[in-house]
Amino acid sequence: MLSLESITKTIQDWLLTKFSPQIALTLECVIVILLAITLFAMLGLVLVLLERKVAARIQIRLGPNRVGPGGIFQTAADTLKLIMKEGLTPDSADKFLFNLAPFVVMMVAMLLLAPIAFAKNFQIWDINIGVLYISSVSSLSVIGILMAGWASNNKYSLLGAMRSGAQIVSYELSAGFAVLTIVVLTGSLQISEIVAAQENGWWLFKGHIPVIIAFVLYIIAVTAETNRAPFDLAEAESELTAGFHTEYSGMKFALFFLAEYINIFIVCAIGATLFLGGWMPLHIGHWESFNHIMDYIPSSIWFMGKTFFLIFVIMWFRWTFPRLRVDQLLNLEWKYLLPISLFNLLLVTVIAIMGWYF
Amino acid sequence: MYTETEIIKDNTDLGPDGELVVNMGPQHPATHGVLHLVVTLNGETIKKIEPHLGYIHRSIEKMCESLTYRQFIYVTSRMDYLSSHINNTACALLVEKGMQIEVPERAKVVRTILNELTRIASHELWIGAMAMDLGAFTPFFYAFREREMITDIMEDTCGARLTMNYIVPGGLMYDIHPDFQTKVKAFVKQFKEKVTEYEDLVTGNVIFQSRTKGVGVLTAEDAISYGCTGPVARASGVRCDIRKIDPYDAYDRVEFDEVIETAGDSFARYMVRVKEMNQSIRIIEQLIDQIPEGDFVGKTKNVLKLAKGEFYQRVETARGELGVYIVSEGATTPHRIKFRSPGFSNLSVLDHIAKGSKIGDLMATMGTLDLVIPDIDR
Amino acid sequence: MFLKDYISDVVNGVSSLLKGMRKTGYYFTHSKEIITEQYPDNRATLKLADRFKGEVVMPHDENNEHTCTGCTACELACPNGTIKIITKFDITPEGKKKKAIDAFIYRLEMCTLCNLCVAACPSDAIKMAPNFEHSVFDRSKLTKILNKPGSKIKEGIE
Amino acid sequence: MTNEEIKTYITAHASEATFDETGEWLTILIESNHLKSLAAVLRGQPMQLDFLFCLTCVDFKTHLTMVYHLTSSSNRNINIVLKANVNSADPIIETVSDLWRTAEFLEREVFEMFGVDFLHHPDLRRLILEEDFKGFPLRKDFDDPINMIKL
Repeated sequence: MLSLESITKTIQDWLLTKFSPQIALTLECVIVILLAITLFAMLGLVLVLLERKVAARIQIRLGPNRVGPGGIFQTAADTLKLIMKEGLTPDSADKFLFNLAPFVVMMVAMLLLAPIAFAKNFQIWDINIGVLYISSVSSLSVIGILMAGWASNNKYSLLGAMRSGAQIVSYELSAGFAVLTIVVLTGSLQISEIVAAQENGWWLFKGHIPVIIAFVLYIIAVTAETNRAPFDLAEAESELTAGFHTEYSGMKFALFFLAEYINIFIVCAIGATLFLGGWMPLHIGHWESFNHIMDYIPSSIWFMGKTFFLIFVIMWFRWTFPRLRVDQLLNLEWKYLLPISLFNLLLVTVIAIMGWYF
Repeated sequence: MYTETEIIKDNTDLGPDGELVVNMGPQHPATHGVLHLVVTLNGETIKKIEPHLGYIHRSIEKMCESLTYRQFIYVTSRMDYLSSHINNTACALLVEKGMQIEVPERAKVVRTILNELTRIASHELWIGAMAMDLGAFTPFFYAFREREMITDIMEDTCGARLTMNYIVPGGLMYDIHPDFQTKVKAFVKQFKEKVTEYEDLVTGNVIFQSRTKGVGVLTAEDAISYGCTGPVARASGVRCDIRKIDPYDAYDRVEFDEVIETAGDSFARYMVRVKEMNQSIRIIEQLIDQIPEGDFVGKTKNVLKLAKGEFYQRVETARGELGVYIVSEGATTPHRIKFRSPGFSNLSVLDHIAKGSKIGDLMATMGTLDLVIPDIDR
Repeated sequence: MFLKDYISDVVNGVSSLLKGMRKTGYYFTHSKEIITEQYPDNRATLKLADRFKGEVVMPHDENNEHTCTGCTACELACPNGTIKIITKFDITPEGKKKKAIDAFIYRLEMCTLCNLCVAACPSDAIKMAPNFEHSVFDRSKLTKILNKPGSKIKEGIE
Repeated sequence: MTNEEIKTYITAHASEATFDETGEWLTILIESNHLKSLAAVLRGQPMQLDFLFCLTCVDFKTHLTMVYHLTSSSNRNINIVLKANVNSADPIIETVSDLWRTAEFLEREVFEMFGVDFLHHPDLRRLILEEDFKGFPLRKDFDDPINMIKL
């Protein structure tokens, strides 16, 4: 069967036969970079369209339906428009930081792509501290946002950036604790091992209630971390007009926009990997024939399906809930999510030590 | 004439004590129109709010001085455009009072129904816009779906969707549409089914409650002193419904409750409006089958002239008490006309109740004050 | 006691959120609830209310006759000077002079569609039409002459 | 309280007040320099007219008249119109914004539209008009150069 694994293997073998190992590695890097950028562009287009369609359906509207069949080229047209627009830089802005900020945000999003297992044996970098790498790199995105808010020299931007700083720093904690529960259960930080540990069942099902709680906490925390409604205080449209990216236009704005959606994809991919078994097919106990059918579905489709399901849930949140206030946001984290996740981690540790999970 | 804190010309300027001074509006997503608030902030906390008005001031009062008593009514539709029927009713009632014009029963009942439909439409729009201010986008569309039915009814009967100019001194401009009653009944039925959706999405939502409860508290004394009327004052426990105090049209023959809440916070104001919609439905249900046959407009002279003197008429719009004060010199045009608009007084209380709260609270407070800027500016 | 409140807070909060999600989820899965009207596409089936006040028109019958006597009642009734009537004197077959309209000038860009002119008209010569697509490239095109060229007043209208 | 009782009560406190009952509501006319003291009497016990629901000014060409519509929140059936004439050339009157807070904004509006100067007003600035606007728009002698109807 033609799987992603065999394609990569063929390419690598071919490269090694033609070139010396160093050059082959370099070429592989180039291919990976190109693929990553393509994936980014594609994801941006698809996710923005998806968001608009989901929003429209929830709001009893049709959504984009003019450009292309069912409006599928709408986001491509929008991108074209954004590329052609002039990227203004305000006079009194700190020009260097102002122009750097979108790229910082974008780079952080790109870095996070490295350890994600898209399919069976299809991973850019199977680093042995994968989870640690993710949680440390993802907290860097706040620097880009703060940079943008500060450099814009706009009060709304500044307020948005400050809110974002407080928010991301706080929610990093409970996201980290939620991730830790899986690390405790698996006993490894490596993504491939975490996935492998879920061969006979996803952690969400194997790990009893504590893992379900951790999953819910994770979803809430990453919604906050990606600045999505109901935690979109950094850009709170009705309060701060557009928050930290008020002054951005054209492609620089598009980069922020893209980074937001890439970040959603990444956190959902990580959520799918940790809690829903990554590319692992759905296996139920001893239903051998059922498990066998499930194995026929390619692993990349499993992975994407799970990720997009989580993305949909996050979008569902956005179009249902009102926004929290900034102090309530921090209250939620420090008075509810953090104590619960601490207690939950303790519980999971007990379960892991006693071996009570399936 | 301005002090230096008011209009911050350079964006990097700070207030006198180093506070952040933010110009909120005239183009801002949450000010719904061209309200300009100069907000002095200490971090996220509001220290002072100064409204700057006049961006949509058309000087309706001056315009009316050169319009006849038939003509000036159409301008008032453009004041509080969400309750244009009620504005028109106020003017028509004043002219009728000044000239002792007998209004047929049919016209009175139809006016009452239309006024209540307008009130529901206004509150529907408000509920959507208010939820949007707080970051929930979806209720807006659900609210507009029901509001659309009302505007359809208005379009059928009055020929316009927003600025109707259907009510004239003496009654109505023309008779109601033959489908009017069935359409209103269909609306009442659908509204009753769908109103629970707001409960699920907005009222019961824990985030919405925590955003509005205890936010922007207005005491009864302050509400009276600041001249607040309508749902804003009723949420603070002040009885001020003109429909009860000084019944006009057919309000004296229908049963309805004046909705009173005592908390005085944003959530109370929200609840007052939601409950008021149900009371409006109650009024409509009582009247819709009781529209008497007969003329829709009373006998009026061709040229309307008010006697020399002063006339005051108040009605309850969706936002509060609208007063029309006319000084007549006996001519065909008013000598001086003053509209006491509810929004103006309700806005004046904003600084008082939003001081010390967060920016997010300002949106909740401003949203529940239900400001319509043309009504404030006139 | 504190713990009990805390837990009930969490449970109530989450359940209220789930309630809202159920509602939006219902609409997400029920496409028949969509209310969008695709305006330029549904032009053929779009039916406006017959009373809709879109613009003032002057109906002419098949003989190119209207009923406007040029009494200027509408011009007086108009609150913002939208209507201007220019009259002329026709010579009737009997040799008498008769007042008739030369041009009924209607400036749509100033009109507030208040219906006062229609109400004031003693001979029902003008009415409101449910036309709403008024956009033109030049403002001067909004100034219209309502009586058609060569039209005349119907017999028997004074 | 009937109109007669109100009249005797007010005459006891402000002997120079005159009354006019031709309109819908009882109208009290008072000299502008006595307005504040009478307003304070009406605001206090036992009248308790704590709700100023309309404050405006009327230009009668010869003079300006300040008009205050008062009522009581506990008994909305008592409605009193308080009037005070001020001269057009130099209109000065005492503020009532310390008795009714709503007057603060309404007086600012009257200030810019009629040019009435309110003494002891806490914050008498323009609210609606631009800084450099000349004239008082709602006065009868004000003529707007751009008048759509007259064009």
